[in-house]
Amino acid sequence: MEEEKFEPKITAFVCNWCTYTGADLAGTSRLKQQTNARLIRVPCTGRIDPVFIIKAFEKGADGVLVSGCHPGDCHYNTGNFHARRRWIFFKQLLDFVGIDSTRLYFSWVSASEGKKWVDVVNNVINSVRAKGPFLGYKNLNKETELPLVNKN
Amino acid sequence: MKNFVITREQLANLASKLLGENWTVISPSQNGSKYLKIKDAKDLIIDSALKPTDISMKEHFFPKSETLFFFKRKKDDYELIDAPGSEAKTVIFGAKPCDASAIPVLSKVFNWDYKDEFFNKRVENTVIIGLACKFEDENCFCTSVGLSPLAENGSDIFLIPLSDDKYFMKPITDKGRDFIAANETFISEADNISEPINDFSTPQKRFSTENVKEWLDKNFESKFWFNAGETCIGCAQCAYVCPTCHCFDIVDEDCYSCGRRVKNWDSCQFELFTKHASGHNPREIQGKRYRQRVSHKFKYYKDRFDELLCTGCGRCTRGCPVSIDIGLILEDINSHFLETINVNN
Amino acid sequence: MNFGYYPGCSLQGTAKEFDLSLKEVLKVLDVNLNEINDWCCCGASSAHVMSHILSVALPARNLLLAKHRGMQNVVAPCAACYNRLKVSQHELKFDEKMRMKVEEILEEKISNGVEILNLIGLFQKIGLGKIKTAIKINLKEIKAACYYGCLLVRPHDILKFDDPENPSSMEEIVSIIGAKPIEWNYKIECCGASHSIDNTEIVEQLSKNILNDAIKHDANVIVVACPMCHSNLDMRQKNILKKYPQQKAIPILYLTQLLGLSMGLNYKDLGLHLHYINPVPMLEEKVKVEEVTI
Amino acid sequence: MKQLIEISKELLESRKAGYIIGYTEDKFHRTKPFIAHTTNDAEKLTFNQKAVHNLAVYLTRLPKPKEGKIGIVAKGCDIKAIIGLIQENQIKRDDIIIIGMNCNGVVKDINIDYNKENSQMKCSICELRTPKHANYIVGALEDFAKSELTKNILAEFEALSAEERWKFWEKEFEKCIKCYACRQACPLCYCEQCIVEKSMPQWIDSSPTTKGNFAWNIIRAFHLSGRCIGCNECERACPVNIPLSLLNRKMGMVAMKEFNYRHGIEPDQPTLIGNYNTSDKEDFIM
Amino acid sequence: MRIGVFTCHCGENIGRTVDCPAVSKACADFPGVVHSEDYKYMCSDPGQNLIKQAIKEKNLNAVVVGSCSPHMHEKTFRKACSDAGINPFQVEIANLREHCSWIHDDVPSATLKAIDMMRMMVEKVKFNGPLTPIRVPVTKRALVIGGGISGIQASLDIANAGYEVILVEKEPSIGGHMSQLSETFPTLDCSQCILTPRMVEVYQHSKIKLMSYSEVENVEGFIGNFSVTIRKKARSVKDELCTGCGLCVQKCPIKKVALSEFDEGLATRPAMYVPFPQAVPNIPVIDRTICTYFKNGKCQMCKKVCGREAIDFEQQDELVKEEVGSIIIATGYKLYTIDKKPDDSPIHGYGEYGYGKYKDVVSGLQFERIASASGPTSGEMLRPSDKKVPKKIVFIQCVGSRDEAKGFSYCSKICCMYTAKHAMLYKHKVHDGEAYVFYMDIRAGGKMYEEFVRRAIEEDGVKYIRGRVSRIYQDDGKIIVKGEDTIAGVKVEIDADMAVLATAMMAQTEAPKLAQTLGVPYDKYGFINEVHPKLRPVETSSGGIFLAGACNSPRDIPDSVAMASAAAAKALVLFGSDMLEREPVVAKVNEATCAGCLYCKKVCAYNAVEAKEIKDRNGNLIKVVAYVNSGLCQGCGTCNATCPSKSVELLGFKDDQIYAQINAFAEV
Repeated sequence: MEEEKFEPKITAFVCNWCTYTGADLAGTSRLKQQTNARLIRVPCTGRIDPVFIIKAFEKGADGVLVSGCHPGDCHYNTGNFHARRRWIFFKQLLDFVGIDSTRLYFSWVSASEGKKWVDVVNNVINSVRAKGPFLGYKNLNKETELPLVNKN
Repeated sequence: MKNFVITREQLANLASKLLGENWTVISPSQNGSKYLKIKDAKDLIIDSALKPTDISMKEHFFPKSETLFFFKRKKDDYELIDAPGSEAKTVIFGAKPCDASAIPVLSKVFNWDYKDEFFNKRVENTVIIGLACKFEDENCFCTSVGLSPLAENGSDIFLIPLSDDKYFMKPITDKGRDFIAANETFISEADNISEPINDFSTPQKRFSTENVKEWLDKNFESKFWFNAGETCIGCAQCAYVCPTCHCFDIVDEDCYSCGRRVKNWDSCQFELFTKHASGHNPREIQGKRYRQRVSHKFKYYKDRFDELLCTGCGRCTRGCPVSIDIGLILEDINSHFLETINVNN
Repeated sequence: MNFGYYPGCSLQGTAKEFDLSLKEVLKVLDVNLNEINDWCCCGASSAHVMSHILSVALPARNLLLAKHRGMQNVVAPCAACYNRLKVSQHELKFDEKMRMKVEEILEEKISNGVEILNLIGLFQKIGLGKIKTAIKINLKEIKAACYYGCLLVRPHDILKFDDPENPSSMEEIVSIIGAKPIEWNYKIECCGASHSIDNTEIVEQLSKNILNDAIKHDANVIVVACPMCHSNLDMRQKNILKKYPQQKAIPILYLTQLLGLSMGLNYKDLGLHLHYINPVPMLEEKVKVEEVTI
Repeated sequence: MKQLIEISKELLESRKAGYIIGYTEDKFHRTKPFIAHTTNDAEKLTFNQKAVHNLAVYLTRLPKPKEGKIGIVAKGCDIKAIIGLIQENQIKRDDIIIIGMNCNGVVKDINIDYNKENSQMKCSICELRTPKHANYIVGALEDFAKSELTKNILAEFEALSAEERWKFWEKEFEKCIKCYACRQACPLCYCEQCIVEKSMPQWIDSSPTTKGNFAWNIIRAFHLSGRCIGCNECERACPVNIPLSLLNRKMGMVAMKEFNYRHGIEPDQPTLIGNYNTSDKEDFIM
Repeated sequence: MRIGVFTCHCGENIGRTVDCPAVSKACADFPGVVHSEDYKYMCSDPGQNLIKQAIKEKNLNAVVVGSCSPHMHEKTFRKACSDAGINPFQVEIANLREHCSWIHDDVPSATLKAIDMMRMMVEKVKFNGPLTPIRVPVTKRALVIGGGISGIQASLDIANAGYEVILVEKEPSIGGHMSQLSETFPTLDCSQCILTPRMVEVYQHSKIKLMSYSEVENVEGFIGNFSVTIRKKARSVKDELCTGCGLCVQKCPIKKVALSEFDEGLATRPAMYVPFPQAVPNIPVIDRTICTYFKNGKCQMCKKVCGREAIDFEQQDELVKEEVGSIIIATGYKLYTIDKKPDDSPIHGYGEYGYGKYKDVVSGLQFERIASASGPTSGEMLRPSDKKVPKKIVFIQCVGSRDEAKGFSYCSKICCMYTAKHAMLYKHKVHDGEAYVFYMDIRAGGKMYEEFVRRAIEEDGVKYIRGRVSRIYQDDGKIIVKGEDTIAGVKVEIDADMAVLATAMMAQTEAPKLAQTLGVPYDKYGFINEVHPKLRPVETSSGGIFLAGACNSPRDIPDSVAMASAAAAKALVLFGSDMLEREPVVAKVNEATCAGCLYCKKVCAYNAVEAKEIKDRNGNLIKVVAYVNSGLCQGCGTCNATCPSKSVELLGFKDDQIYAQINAFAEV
């Protein structure tokens, strides 16, 4: 089977009030971006549990992006502050077990930062593409995967 | 019936030959953690004084996790796909009597109402070369459960050291005999030599399994269990390192387009093990769970299969984070039994 | 008690009496000063107008020397030195680039941490209570106008010492030793400071206003904690008196000298004879040499 | 141990304590956890350098006594766990009686007597040898052979490349058999339903495959972030010897470096997770 | 599960870059999908009808629409579906327009992405489950905290709409700062004259329960259902008996001890006093700290003279409980205290201005009293020290405002105007007097404001000097003001007779405490925060609690009144319906698995999580678990993510819903 160009899969967890709306703005202002990212909308970054991120990697995401309101702008006052504290631990934990930090990204994107959103998304996609597929986790899957012969 | 002798060197050669014929060759690991697949004959460990490995040998017949089958998701239903079973010819060198003897015990349950082909296939494909045991510590009690450092049960071939690098080689099963026949170039006959059994100290019996069983028959509700299990923190390491514990859990791991059904080790020591969906739990306290473990080994299994579900290897005690000693528990039960006798007379 | 000591040029020259009186007073309070050996100019005189980098590097060097001597704090009695040291320390702390430059010059890594004290700060550290116990002479007749000038309290963002517009720390000390600090309006007005040499006209005008306001609020002495202020109010007062015959004279004392007096030290040791405006007549009139019990 | 026994007897006698969680020694001189219900039981209580088990684990696992409070024998590590549990309102300080033990270090391998080699690193850096917050303090402080902190294992490990670290953990986690001994031995793992036991959705595969083991061990370390009190029991309990303390120590360092926080020091100290500071660092956020 | 999938072309908007028919075809093959179609405008009536029709024919129980952002039409489609009999929360939107067609050009890849997005939503919707909106009853009574002009206005508006109001004022009388003012800019009409009628109206209004000399002690509950505890401070006078004849006040012998709060300390008041003649209610209070009876049990003069035996020395503070549906905060401001240090910084306010040291340096409010006809000088322009007419007067603006070093960085907004007014009032009374104003900038935005300032300068000849004042000191009876004229670039020294400091407005000292009791956020100055500075300026982040006036930020009277009416309107909107309907996107605790660590409680920004004890039949405690008050929960889900055992879940964004989405993308 012939080598086809690697296109990374990016799962993005975004808060409803800032980043999701910011992405809407990017849309209404027709700001072009690459197609690799899929957004999962949650009310607040406070809702984003690290298990989401682990699961996304397990299921084959090559990169994960987490984005919400700037500190102080949280629609729920403090959700993103609690989230940020969680991430401080989680980021360094993943780094410690060798999931290199170029697989997981965090950003603050407000409802008015359509442009920033586009830049963030494109940057993430580009750097993950440059990194290549997340073999580390994909190999773990081999144990439990349907043997290739039986696939499709 | 012929006897044989084999040297350490010959064993190594044999191993490397088998590796050459891509057999799976297994031997206790350097660090004593488990029985390991070896890639190179020099990793072969034949040492009768070896302390039992942290984890028993059972994982090579009953793995900690085993895919039963895969399924693919169709629009309205699922398509099932068999999991590839292991066909590899396997030989285990230097199996402890307390490990080898567990296999026939397990076979009983795995061939009871339902025949576990995964297990049977592995047993079928494996030649177990047992090795007489010269190790003993306060946790061992093989003699109390009807075994001994020279117990041959479960082994296809049994080795008894003659000197540091020479072993008396005794075929036990046909499979063993065939194996020897197939590899006779590595083995020398030795009818003149007789079995060197006398220089083996056998640990003294610590309790009578009959007494224990009799007491168990009567004392299901005894408050003894409350105390016995009180400090147990319900971690299942005892069950997981045990050569005979065989509880497993079957779960489906689904993904969007395909998934698998998988069989994983489980243990009666977990609270969740008997917890009902309603939230009710018939074994709500650790004491009852501990009772289950002991009873299963020394009563239920006996009742059903006329076998003890314990080989006295002592692993559960060695590894217990809170140092619960099953040997001592059984001694207690034994003495309780004797008390009751005296009371009655 | 031990303190690092950075005298600076003035205290070796025009302000000798400042140095004298300080040491005398501290002797009584048994506090000793370890002078930074091989200290150099702090850059207050001209460096800071000639070369910025130099004006930061010079203090940095002195502070490093202090650190090497294991000093936690350095006393800079001269307000100008105090100011310069502080400002330099501040810049090095917050200006990454500058710090790297200076480190290059000094060929050494700079780490902040030496606390810089001015005269008043020093006494506050020693503890007003302790000073109180050393009082021998009653100064209740002395009506002192405490004059701060500019360098002691500004810029506030950097010095963080007292209220730049309405300081009061000197008054506290003065009243502790039993003298009466007066309410007046020129305690932080400009004395002309660095124009002392190049434009005496201005200095005399400004200083005159200060002197007069003090006199108007019937002070009989002006207390200062800065050589610059002192020279302008004391040395320049001579000409002022010449120019304006009706002008009354008023002696200018260093805070340390006033303290010295209250501790019963003799005039010579305190260098009172080194002033242009001789304070002795006033003192002989006002200071009753009687034991006080506090 | 006279004093310990005296106190315990008194507490049980007067029913001030319903039972006392402590240590005893069996006929093979193994020190093991022991629950004293009667004054006779109390006679069996003991404490020594093999009393390594963290007894706080029983506070959330044993049924409450019919009458009286729970008495517990506690060295520094146990105290930290107890305070941690109070901070997370699993227990109330008033419901327990703490018999604090002056601690002279504990063993690493319980089957060998204490010596320099068989000592735990946590003991050489312990700052709680005399327990705080205890109702009684028992025993004397003596010098003991500390294991030298010659090398900083953490730093050494972090010096490795991401790939090397990944390989390392892949190898370690591959061993995991999901017996959950780490969880059960942990005084701060008190959830009624562990996240790995939650299906619908099954966030963490229950199968002991390397993938599932990664998820399990990472999330466990995360759930203990800013909570682990560093007693090291998880590592000791692990039958396949996974260096779990490495993960927990790392998270401990983060808590210390970023927030200058240690769990289980003061009962009324606000917990790390569950609170926030507007100035928490965010240099990693775009 | 019987799911219907609908792909919208949005005219060309989606169709141009996403091959909608292809998407629709792909969706048809998703497990669980029994109907899939595409249409030009799903949001149009025919489009909606397609959905309703499909629901009926294929009896769907869940719907996914691929269209524009859910922020646009989620409500539309939910409505359509519930009309057709599906629970509205069984509907999910895939954002094919903003998040796909509009941001991509390449049709094939955009189409693939669109299919992914649809699959993710199809998977999610399988776990949605029906939700029913939360309905909570509304108590149609309002609590207004603060009896200044804002509080008065809000109370009257709500009361006039026919709903009960409880107006709580901590001082003995309502009226607030406005009652202290002499005349008001830009119209120069007498403050008292326009305020007093309002105060009386409040007093007489059948729907308003006025509680003066009282403070809010505690607040529980949530929007529509607050229960408030109010402390009625002991007046020592039975208000139901008192007629306000004032005899006791006249007879009180302790006349000269206490400075009058109302007159800003420029006059004294007796121990038994009414703050000012027009006070409402006109019922006196005994200042127990100075009353001789309370000090040494003597006197009782007031008791003797009171014909109605209204005096009650034994009276105690009394706690009153009130149930209300809405709360309006109108606690106003206080003046920045010039002579005191604002915090523990070494800087002491504006010591150099000699306020408090020189009698003739006064604050803005003090000048109001001097200028006021009801003031200590009965409106005569006399300076405090020697009661002489000041011939030269200096006004200094921005004392504490726009000054980070000594005060606050914000602008107090009203000072420019009232200083101009002061200068004018002065000139109108002292025709030959000179008035100087030191200012930084003149900020006179507002109807007739700039004109007003010009008038002061041009018609009344007030001299404006652009610059700061460095120091003020007294010199034989004169107030010497030293400053700088930055325009002329010269030092100025004015030997004035009097100086007036336009001191900053700052938040009430108790404001933060109150904010905490109410659970609403406040800024670093203690001003209470609005939810959104532009679009929701009178709402707090806590539902049902609104803001009016200077408690939110410095404001003048017209702004405060407008804001008060706005807040009242918000409250009335709430009272418009008997039941309050809220989206059921709230957290729910699984009590079976909850271990009661209450980390969820710690992270909840709305105090919606509380500890709940679970007991057995015999009342023995089994365990403590978390409990979510769905009335308070705003649905952020932070608790869900924080819970280690996932024992609390956010409905609408449950773990299994998100898991399904993750699954549906990455793994295929």
